[in-house]
Amino acid sequence: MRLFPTTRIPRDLPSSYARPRAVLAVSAFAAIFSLHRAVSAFAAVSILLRGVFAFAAVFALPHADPVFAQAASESGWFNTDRTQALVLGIILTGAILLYVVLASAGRPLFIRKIAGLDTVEEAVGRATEMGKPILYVPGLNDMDEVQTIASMNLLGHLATIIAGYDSRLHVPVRKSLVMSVARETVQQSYLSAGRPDAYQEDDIHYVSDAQFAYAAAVDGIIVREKPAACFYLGGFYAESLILAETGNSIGAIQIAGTARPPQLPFFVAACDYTLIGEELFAASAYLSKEPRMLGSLKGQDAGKGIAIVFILVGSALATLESITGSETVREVSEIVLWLFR
Amino acid sequence: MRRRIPLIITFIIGVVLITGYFVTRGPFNTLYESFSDYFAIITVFAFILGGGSLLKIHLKRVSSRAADWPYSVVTLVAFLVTLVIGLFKVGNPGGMGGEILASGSWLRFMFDGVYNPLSATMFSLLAFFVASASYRAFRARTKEATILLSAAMVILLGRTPVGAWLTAWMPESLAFLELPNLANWIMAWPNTAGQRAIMIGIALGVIATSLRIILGIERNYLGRGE
Amino acid sequence: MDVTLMLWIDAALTLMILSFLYRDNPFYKFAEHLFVGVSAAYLMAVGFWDHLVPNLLGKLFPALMSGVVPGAVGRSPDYYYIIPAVFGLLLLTRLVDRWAWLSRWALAFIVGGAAGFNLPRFLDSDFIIQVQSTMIPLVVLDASGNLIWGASFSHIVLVLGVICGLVYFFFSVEHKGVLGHVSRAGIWVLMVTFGAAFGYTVMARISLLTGRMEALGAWLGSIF
Amino acid sequence: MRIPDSILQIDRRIIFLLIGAAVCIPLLLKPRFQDSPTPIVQSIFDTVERLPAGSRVFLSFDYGPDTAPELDPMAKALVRHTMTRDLEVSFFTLFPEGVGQIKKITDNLLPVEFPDKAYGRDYVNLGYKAGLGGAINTMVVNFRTLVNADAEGTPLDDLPITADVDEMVDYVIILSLTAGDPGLKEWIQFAGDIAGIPVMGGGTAVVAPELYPYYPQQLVGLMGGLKGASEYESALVDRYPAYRNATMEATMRMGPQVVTHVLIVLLVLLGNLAYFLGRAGRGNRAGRKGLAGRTGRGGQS
Repeated sequence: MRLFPTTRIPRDLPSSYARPRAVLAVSAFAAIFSLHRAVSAFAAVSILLRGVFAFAAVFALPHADPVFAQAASESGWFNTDRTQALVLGIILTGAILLYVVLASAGRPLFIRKIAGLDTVEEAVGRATEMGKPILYVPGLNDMDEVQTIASMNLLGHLATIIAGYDSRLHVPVRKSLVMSVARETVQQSYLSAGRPDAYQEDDIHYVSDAQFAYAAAVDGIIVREKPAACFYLGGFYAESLILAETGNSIGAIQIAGTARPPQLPFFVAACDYTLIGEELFAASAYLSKEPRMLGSLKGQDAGKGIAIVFILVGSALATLESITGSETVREVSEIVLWLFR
Repeated sequence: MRRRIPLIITFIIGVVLITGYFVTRGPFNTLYESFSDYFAIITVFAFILGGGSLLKIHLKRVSSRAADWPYSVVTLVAFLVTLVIGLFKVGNPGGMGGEILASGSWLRFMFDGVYNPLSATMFSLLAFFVASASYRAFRARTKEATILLSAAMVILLGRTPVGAWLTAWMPESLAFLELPNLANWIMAWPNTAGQRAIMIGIALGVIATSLRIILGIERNYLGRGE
Repeated sequence: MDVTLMLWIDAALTLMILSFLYRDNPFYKFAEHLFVGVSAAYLMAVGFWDHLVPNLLGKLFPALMSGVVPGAVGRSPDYYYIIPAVFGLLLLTRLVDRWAWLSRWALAFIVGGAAGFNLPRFLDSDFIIQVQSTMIPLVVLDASGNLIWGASFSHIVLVLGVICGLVYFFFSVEHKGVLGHVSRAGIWVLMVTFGAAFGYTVMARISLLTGRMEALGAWLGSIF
Repeated sequence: MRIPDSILQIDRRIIFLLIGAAVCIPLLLKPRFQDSPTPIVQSIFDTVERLPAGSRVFLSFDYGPDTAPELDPMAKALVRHTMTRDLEVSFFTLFPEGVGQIKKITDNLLPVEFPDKAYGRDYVNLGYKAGLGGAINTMVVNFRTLVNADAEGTPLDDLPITADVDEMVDYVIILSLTAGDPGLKEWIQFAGDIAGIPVMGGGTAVVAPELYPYYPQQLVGLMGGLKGASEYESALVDRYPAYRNATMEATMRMGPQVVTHVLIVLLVLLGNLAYFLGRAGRGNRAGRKGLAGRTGRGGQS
């Protein structure tokens, strides 16, 4: 999200999939029947099967074993408090899987512009021109957070671009594990870009596990190396503004993104572009334009659609109940809204 | 082989943990509940890689007399001294069995005397940076920026007694427009709406990304290509 | 440790970091490098004694660790903990070029674990419960059935705000026409959120500085 | 250079200097700004008021010295309130540094202000448990596997206050003072939502906005930052005037807050004024920040 819009960048993708939400479900099911046209149907089916197996495992394993099943009926192996979560989980993951399958079957998918990501190439080019490095900060979280994994995936894409430009990529990290993953990712990106020689292992280095020691060191790097572009992508805490303000003071292009809501306002205020929450997870799909990734993004949209529909129905029923005070409405809404307890 | 096995490991552990969330006991549940523990243990192994990287970078700077190399000596000495103090519990009144941060131990001194003031001061730099950032960013350039700025101003004033004083003249019927009330209303309603939309979006992002990881669609973290 | 000495060290380090606000300088560089060295080693040592010793060595070899880990005496080994030990060791294969590829197994374990651990958690707390808390009546009546304008308005703002915000995040549909307007409103909701959260946070940041200034005050007080 | 331009491109070090002065001067002069509680804070106070004497309360100090200036006043106000109401309090922390914060209460505040309250009977320190959110999960599933002794190693069964505590649900309410992860959010996710124990507490002004969405369904009440603390103090003083002099810590610290907040608002107004004057002078062209016009933004600004 960009606070201060500049020139519009033309969309480079067809909008063939921009249909009203209402027909979405119908078209999705219709799409299944057109699967036979798919060239890569086999790959698609294998993904679906894996997905089905994953959830079959969740469902069946405790019951498949007769001993398990008996124990389950006696003392409750399945946590019944989480039935709704299971059902909704199946619906959401089912929707995501469905679109992944459709996408890999060759269905064209539209993705809206995500401000900031179109600038990546420009920022890298500018750094090369100025002969300055690019700073990538993967956040404070360790590999046990999904947003750090998302950040590593983005680092991979970025490294591929940078490898083509011949500028230096500097990645100071707070967690040793993240360093390991980052090195693996960047090395492979340089390799696949045909520039294994440009990979410098020591440019991806561990600093300190302490939040503010890390912030102090990265601040030092910013003022001394004066990177042309700073990327802050991952899970950030209070240091977000310390880094972004220091980066701003040296005039670097700054692109940030985090799924830690408390830090979003500071990035929005101090950076040129900010990926807000879910946009961080979508960025990988956006940059790779890989059909299966775009498909899963569409599945996420279906999830938002489900959320919106339930919010509307739930509020409508609650309103009706509050106005009429009717017992019947309450019972109906309890049945309709069972999924959300 | 080198690539398939990691993907299989990811798939199995992912499915086992999800199962563990819904199953109340047995090996699945044990794994779900112990994951944080396991993770913390593996992290300690990773320290060897991290510490190695730290030593290598700074030793290299010292040996090549790179710019600012004397400061690398500071890091090296501080690191090694603290590490020895910490791992061997030097000066710990309870010896090797004593609590790691027992008061009077040398590590405790490192924490209270060095770590703490440095950490707190770095943190406090934010007081200056919120001011410089708001001065620069809160300009009514676009409609969006104006909304951002207005919300921030209402909260800034409403969070202090000055806000109450500024709008105390308002008649009783307009009490909801008094700055502290307006600030609380913004926090409780529009702010909640925005936070919720962001949270729901993030939840979906996490679900989809996790699923892509478990199914092996997203595998950049293992390195791309082969 | 001598209280006066502590006050002096505290004040000196505080001033060194604050000097960064003027510009980068040797004092800041010294403090920064000292901080990195001390904190990295400190957290490694704490990690070793807090996690590795009680949670791994204490679980696998309770008898051996009885002197160091309280409560380990007489406990039988918990063999589940071989799992992190194996993956931890696999991670270290990175140090040997020939076996470095094995470290991917450890990364796969961690990444798969992170995905499996977080998926249901976010589904439950951040998806289901947040949607559920937004299902509120748009019309609020008091006990005698009269409309409460203020509360009703607040509820409508919340419900519409969440929906507009969610529409902003739609990725696979072009934001034009009605959807474009709704998504624009969504951006405004997000802007109010960010402005509010920014303004709200200023207080915490000032508190931190107040704390540091009080420490400096204590140091000055000890001199004069 | 025109005046509006020089205001817009003011050296940020001047702003830093102003902020420094705005914090230091009130610290020296110590002005007092009285506050009154808002509903979200009042709700915590009322809940504590309503609990019958002897109710078991779980108070988690999920913060370290970094955020103590904001959260300590809340801790003190809550401890004073719960002790006055004769509730039985178990102290706990999910932060390793939280141990020191609990000690400040049990060593300095309780023996002095509540000499008749006894350790092990009226309050207990359950100490620090690692495992972040997972620790809460474990406590909810099986409390005693994680917590079987107090911080000193005394078995829970040997302490009258905890002898009957077998499960997390034996506590009527969970209070957390939150500085980040883990904190109230995790208490809500793993204990409140799952075991149905009411959760409330306080957070730094940074984490509080993220917690508002949980109120009032999943979170009974919330003290946000120093302001929340000062509101709780004023609620406490209203009800128990004896605390008028003892519990004004947060209220005292509000001085620098008021001045800096007003300063920032004035700076933003000044910036906007200069921006509009400058824009009028240049025929509305300037002001859009974009990659093309960025180069002039470098250096000290």
